[in-house]
Amino acid sequence: MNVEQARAWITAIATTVEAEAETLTRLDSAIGDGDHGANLKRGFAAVRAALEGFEAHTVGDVLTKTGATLISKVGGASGPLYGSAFRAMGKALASPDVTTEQLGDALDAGLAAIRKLGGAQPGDKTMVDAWLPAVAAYRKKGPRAAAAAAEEGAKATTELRARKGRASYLGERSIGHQDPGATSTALIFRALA
Amino acid sequence: MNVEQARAWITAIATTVEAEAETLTRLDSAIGDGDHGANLKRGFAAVRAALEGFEAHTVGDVLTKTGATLISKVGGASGPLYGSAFRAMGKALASPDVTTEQLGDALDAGLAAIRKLGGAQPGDKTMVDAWLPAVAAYRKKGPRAAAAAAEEGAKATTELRARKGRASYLGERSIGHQDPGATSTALIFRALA
Amino acid sequence: MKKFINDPGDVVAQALRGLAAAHPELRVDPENQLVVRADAPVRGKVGIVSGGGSGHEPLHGGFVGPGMLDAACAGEVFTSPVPDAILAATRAVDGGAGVLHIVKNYTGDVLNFEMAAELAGDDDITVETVLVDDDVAVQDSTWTAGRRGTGATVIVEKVTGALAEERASLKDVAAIGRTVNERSGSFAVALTAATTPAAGRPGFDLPDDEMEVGVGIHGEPGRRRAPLAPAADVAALMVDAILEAKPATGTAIVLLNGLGGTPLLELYLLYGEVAALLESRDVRIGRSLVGNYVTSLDMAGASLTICHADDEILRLWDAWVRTPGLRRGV
Amino acid sequence: MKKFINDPGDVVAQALRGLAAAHPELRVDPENQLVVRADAPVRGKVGIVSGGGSGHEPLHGGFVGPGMLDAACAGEVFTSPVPDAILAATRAVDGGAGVLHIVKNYTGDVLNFEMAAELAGDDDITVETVLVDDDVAVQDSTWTAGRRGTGATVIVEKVTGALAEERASLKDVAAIGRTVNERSGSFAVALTAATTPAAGRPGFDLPDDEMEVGVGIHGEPGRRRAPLAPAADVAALMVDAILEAKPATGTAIVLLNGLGGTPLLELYLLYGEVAALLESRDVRIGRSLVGNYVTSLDMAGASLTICHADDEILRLWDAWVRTPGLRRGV
Ligand SMILES: Nc1ncnc2c1ncn2[C@@H]1O[C@H](COP(=O)(O)OP(=O)(O)O)[C@@H](O)[C@H]1O
Ligand SMILES: Nc1ncnc2c1ncn2[C@@H]1O[C@H](COP(=O)(O)OP(=O)(O)O)[C@@H](O)[C@H]1O
Ligand SMILES: [Mg+2]
Ligand SMILES: [Mg+2]
Ligand SMILES: [Mg+2]
Ligand SMILES: [Mg+2]
Repeated sequence: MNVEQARAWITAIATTVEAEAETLTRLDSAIGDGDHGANLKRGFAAVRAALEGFEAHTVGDVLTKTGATLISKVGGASGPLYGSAFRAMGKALASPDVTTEQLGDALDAGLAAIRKLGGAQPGDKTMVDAWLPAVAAYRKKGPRAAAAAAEEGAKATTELRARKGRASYLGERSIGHQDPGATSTALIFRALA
Repeated sequence: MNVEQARAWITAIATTVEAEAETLTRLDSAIGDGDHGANLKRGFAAVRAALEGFEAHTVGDVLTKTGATLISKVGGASGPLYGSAFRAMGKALASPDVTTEQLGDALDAGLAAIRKLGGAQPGDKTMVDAWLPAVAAYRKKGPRAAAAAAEEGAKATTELRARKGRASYLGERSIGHQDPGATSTALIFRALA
Repeated sequence: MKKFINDPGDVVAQALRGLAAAHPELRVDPENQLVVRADAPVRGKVGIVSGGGSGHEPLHGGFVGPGMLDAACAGEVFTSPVPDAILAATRAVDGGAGVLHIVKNYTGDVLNFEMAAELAGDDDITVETVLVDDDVAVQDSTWTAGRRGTGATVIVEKVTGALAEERASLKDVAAIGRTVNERSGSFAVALTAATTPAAGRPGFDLPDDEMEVGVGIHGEPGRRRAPLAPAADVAALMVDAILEAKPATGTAIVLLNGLGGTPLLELYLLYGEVAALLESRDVRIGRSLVGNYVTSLDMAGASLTICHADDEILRLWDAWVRTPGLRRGV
Repeated sequence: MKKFINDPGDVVAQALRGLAAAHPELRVDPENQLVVRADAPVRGKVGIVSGGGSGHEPLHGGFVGPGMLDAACAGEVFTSPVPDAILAATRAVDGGAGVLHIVKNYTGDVLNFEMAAELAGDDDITVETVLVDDDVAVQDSTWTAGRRGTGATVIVEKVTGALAEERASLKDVAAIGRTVNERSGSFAVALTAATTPAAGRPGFDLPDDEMEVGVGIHGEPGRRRAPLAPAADVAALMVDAILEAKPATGTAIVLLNGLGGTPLLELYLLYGEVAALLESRDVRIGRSLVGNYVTSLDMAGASLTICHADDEILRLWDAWVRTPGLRRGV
C-alpha cells in the first residue's frame, strides 16, 4: 500500500460509512443511544476535509492524520477507540510504501490500541469481535478474507451478551441485536478489500 | 313540582350527566379544553351529596342548594353560569309546591342569570342557544317540548361560529362542532321531561 | 394515557401534597387547593392572589413566596378555581392594605374571581383585579371572549409582587400590573396536543408534518394549522405577530416559554433565532428568561412573550424573589 | 420528528448561540461547544469542568457560574465531547490550583476525558477526576461498563463547586465529590422514548400500557419492561432499588428529576409518594429538589436520586450559587 492507496482506503471508508450511517444508527438505537452512524459520518467527513491538501509523505502520515481527526471530531466511545487504532497503525507505517505484512502488523497494532484503551475481551460484543478475526484473516489470506471475516464477526455479535459499552446496561436484553461498532469495523475492512 | 320532584329532577340530571360525561368531554376537546364532562360530573356528584340529608322546605331550597354547590365545586365557565341559573331559579320558587307556570318563570329567570353573567347573545354558540328555545317551548307546550327544543337548539349550534367562551378563540374553526354547554343544557331539560 | 398519577380523578390535590412535601416554606392546603406563603398575611402589604386551572406549573403555585405571590388557587386541570377557594386565599393574605387578584382572561377565571371579589367585599376586604390578556393570536374581541392571558402573567406577578413588597398602595400595585399587561404580547406554536388526565387522550390530532399556530395553553386547537417549519420560521412568525400588535418601545423583557414537552435544548435554539430577529428589528432585549414557566401539561411547543418595559418595570423585574419557580437575590 | 430545529445536523451549536444570547454573563463558544464562566480563570481557585453529550439540559451548561461549574463541554446530542474541547475548557479555567473533571461513567465520556487529562498534564495542569456512577439500575460491573452517571451529577457539581469557591485544595474538592457520589443512588423509569434529531424517531417503541424500568438518559432501553403502574408503585420501585443499593445514613438530599417530557404536575405528585415512602422508612429528607435537571430530550419519565448527606455536604448544598439552572443566595 502506498500513500495514494492509503488515501483511497480512507476515502472508501468515508463513502461506505455515509451510505450505511442509517443502518449503524438503527443498530445503535436498539442497544445504545442511536448516534453511531451520525458519529462516524461526522468523523469521516472531517477526515476527508483534513486529508484534502494535506501533504502526506508516508502511509503512516495518512493514517495518523485520520486517527487524530477522529479523536478531535467524533466523541463518544467510538471516537477515541477508532482514533487510537488509526494513530497506532500510522505509527507502525512510517514509509511511503508498505508491504502486506507490514500492513498486517499495523492492523494488529490498531486492534491492540482498541483493546488497551477499551479493555474489551473477545466475546464482549464490541468492535473487537469484528476486528480480531479480520486481522487474523488478513494475515493468512489478505484483504478480501479480512473483509469477510469482519463481516462474519460482526454478525456473530448478535448472539452475544454485551459486557462493555452502552449495550452492557441492557444485560440479557442486549442479546439478539448486532453490535453497531462491530458492524462499522466490518465497513472499514470492506473498504480495504 | 314539589320538593320531592325537584330532588328527582336534580338526581336525574346527575345520572344523565354521569352517563354522558365522555360525550361532553369529547365535544369540549374539539373546540374547548376537554373538561366539560369532568366538570359537570364532579359538580353534580357534589350536589347529590349535598342534597342527601339536606332539609328542604321549598322547591327553591333544593334548587338554591344545587346552584350554590355547583358554584363551589365546578369552577370553569359552566360552574358560575349553571350555578347562578339554579340559584336564580331557587329564588323564584319559594314554596313547597309550584305550578307549571311558576316553573316556567323560574326557568326564564335561570336563563336571565346566565345571560347577565356571561353576556352571551343568542347565536353566540353557548348554552344560551339551548336554554332559550327550551324555556319558550316549556311555556307553550311543557317539559317534553322543552327537552326537544333544547336538543334541537344544541344541535343547531354546530353550524354557528362561537363568539363567547373558549371556542371563540378558534374563530372559523369553531364551525362544524356542537357546543358542549348547549349539549349539557339539553341534558338538564331532558331530565325534566 | 401515560402519566405518573394514581387516579385521573384525583391529580391536583395529590400533586399539591407533593408540593407541600418539597416546599415546607409554603403553606399548602391540598383540600381547598391553595398555596399560601408561610408568613401571610403580611401586615401592611398588599396581598397578591392569582390562580387558574392546574396543568400550567410552575404557574401559579410555583410563584408563591416573598417578592411574588402571596397565594395561588389551583383549580382542577385546565379548570378555573371556584369562588370559595379564591375567597379563602383572599382572606388568608389580607394584611389590611387590600388584595390584588391577578386573573388570566378566560370566561371561567373571570367569572369565578368576580364572584370571589364580591364575597370578599362583603368581608370588607378591598379587592382590585388585573386582567391579563396578552395573547395576540386572539384578534378581535367583538368576535371572541377577548385575548387570552398567557406568558405575560409571569411578568405581571413578578413586577406587582416586587412593588407590593415595597409597601406600595393597592392602587399603585394594580396600576403597574395593568401597565405590564398593556405593554406585553405573546404568541404560541404547538407541535403536539396536551393530554389531560380526565380526557386521557390528546386534545386534538395533529399530523406529523403540521403544527398548530396561535395555540392556547388549555389544549384547545390554535387559530390555524400550518406545515411544520424550521425554528427560524417559527421565530419569525411569533415575532411578527407580537410586534404587529405591540410595536416596540423601550427595552424588552423577553420570555421564551416551553409548553411542557419541548426540551430546553430546542428552547435555547429557538431563543437564538428570536434574539437575532429582535436585534434586526432594533428591539433592545434588556432581560430574558428561557424555560418552562407557563406550561400546558405535556404539550410540545413554545410561546414567546415580549414586554416592552420601562425603567420601573425593569427595576421591579430585577428585584429579589424567593419562590420555587423563580429565585433571585436571596 | 417534531422539533424546533433548523437542521438535524446542526442543533448543539445553534442551541449554544441561544444560550449565549440568553446569558450574557457566560462566555459561550458555539464553535468549540464550550460554556465558560465569564471571570474564568479565577486565580487560586480549583477550576471545575464537566460535560457530556447534549440533550440533558440544563446539565451541564446550565450549571456554569459562580458556586458551581467553571466550564462545561457540550458534546453532540447523546455523544460525549471530544478531547480538544475538554482540553480547551481545562485550560480556560485553570487558575493555578488545578482542575477537577466531573465525568459521568460512560465509556465515551471516560475515554475522552482521560485523553484530555493526559494532554492537560503535558501543559503542566494538574487534573483530578471524579467519576459519577450513581445509577443503581445497572447492577454488576463485571458484566457491564459499570453504573451510569445520572442525577447525582447535579449534587456533585453543586457541592464541589461550593467547596472550590472557598478556595479548598484540588485534593479536598475531589474528595468531597467522590464522597457525594458514593453516598448517592439513582433510579429512572420512562414512559416514552427520547427522539434524537439525528435518528428522527424514538429510540425504542414502547406499548401504551408499558413502561421502561431502570432506564438511562441516552434513549437506551431500560433493564426491563413492566406494565404501566400507578405513581405510588413507581415511587416504591425507585425507593426500594435505591435504598437496597445505598442504605440510609444521615440526612437525605432528594432529587426528583424529570426526564424532559413529564409535566411538573406529575413530578410533584410522584414526589409526594416518594416523600411519604421515605418517611415510612425513617429516611430523613433534609433537602429536596423537584424539576427538570438531568433530562433526556423529550423522554417522558422521571429519575429519583437520594444522596445520604453529612453536615458538610448539606452546608455546601445550601451555599450560594448563580447559574442559569440553579440559583440561590445571590
Ligand atoms: N470498551 C469498549 N471496547 C471496545 N469497543 C467498545 C467499547 N465500548 C463501546 N465500544 C464500541 O463502540 C460502539 C458504540 O459507539 P458509539 O455509538 O459511537 O459510541 P457511544 O456508545 O458513546 O454512543 C459499540 O457498538 C462498541 O462496538
Ligand atoms: N359567556 C358565556 N355565556 C354563556 N355560556 C358560556 C359562556 N362562555 C362559555 N359558555 C358555555 O360554557 C361551556 C364550557 O363549559 P366548561 O367546559 O365547563 O368551562 P371552560 O370553558 O371554562 O372549560 C361552553 O360550551 C359554553 O356553552
Ligand atoms: Mg452510540
Ligand atoms: Mg371546558
Ligand atoms: Mg376548563
Ligand atoms: Mg453516544
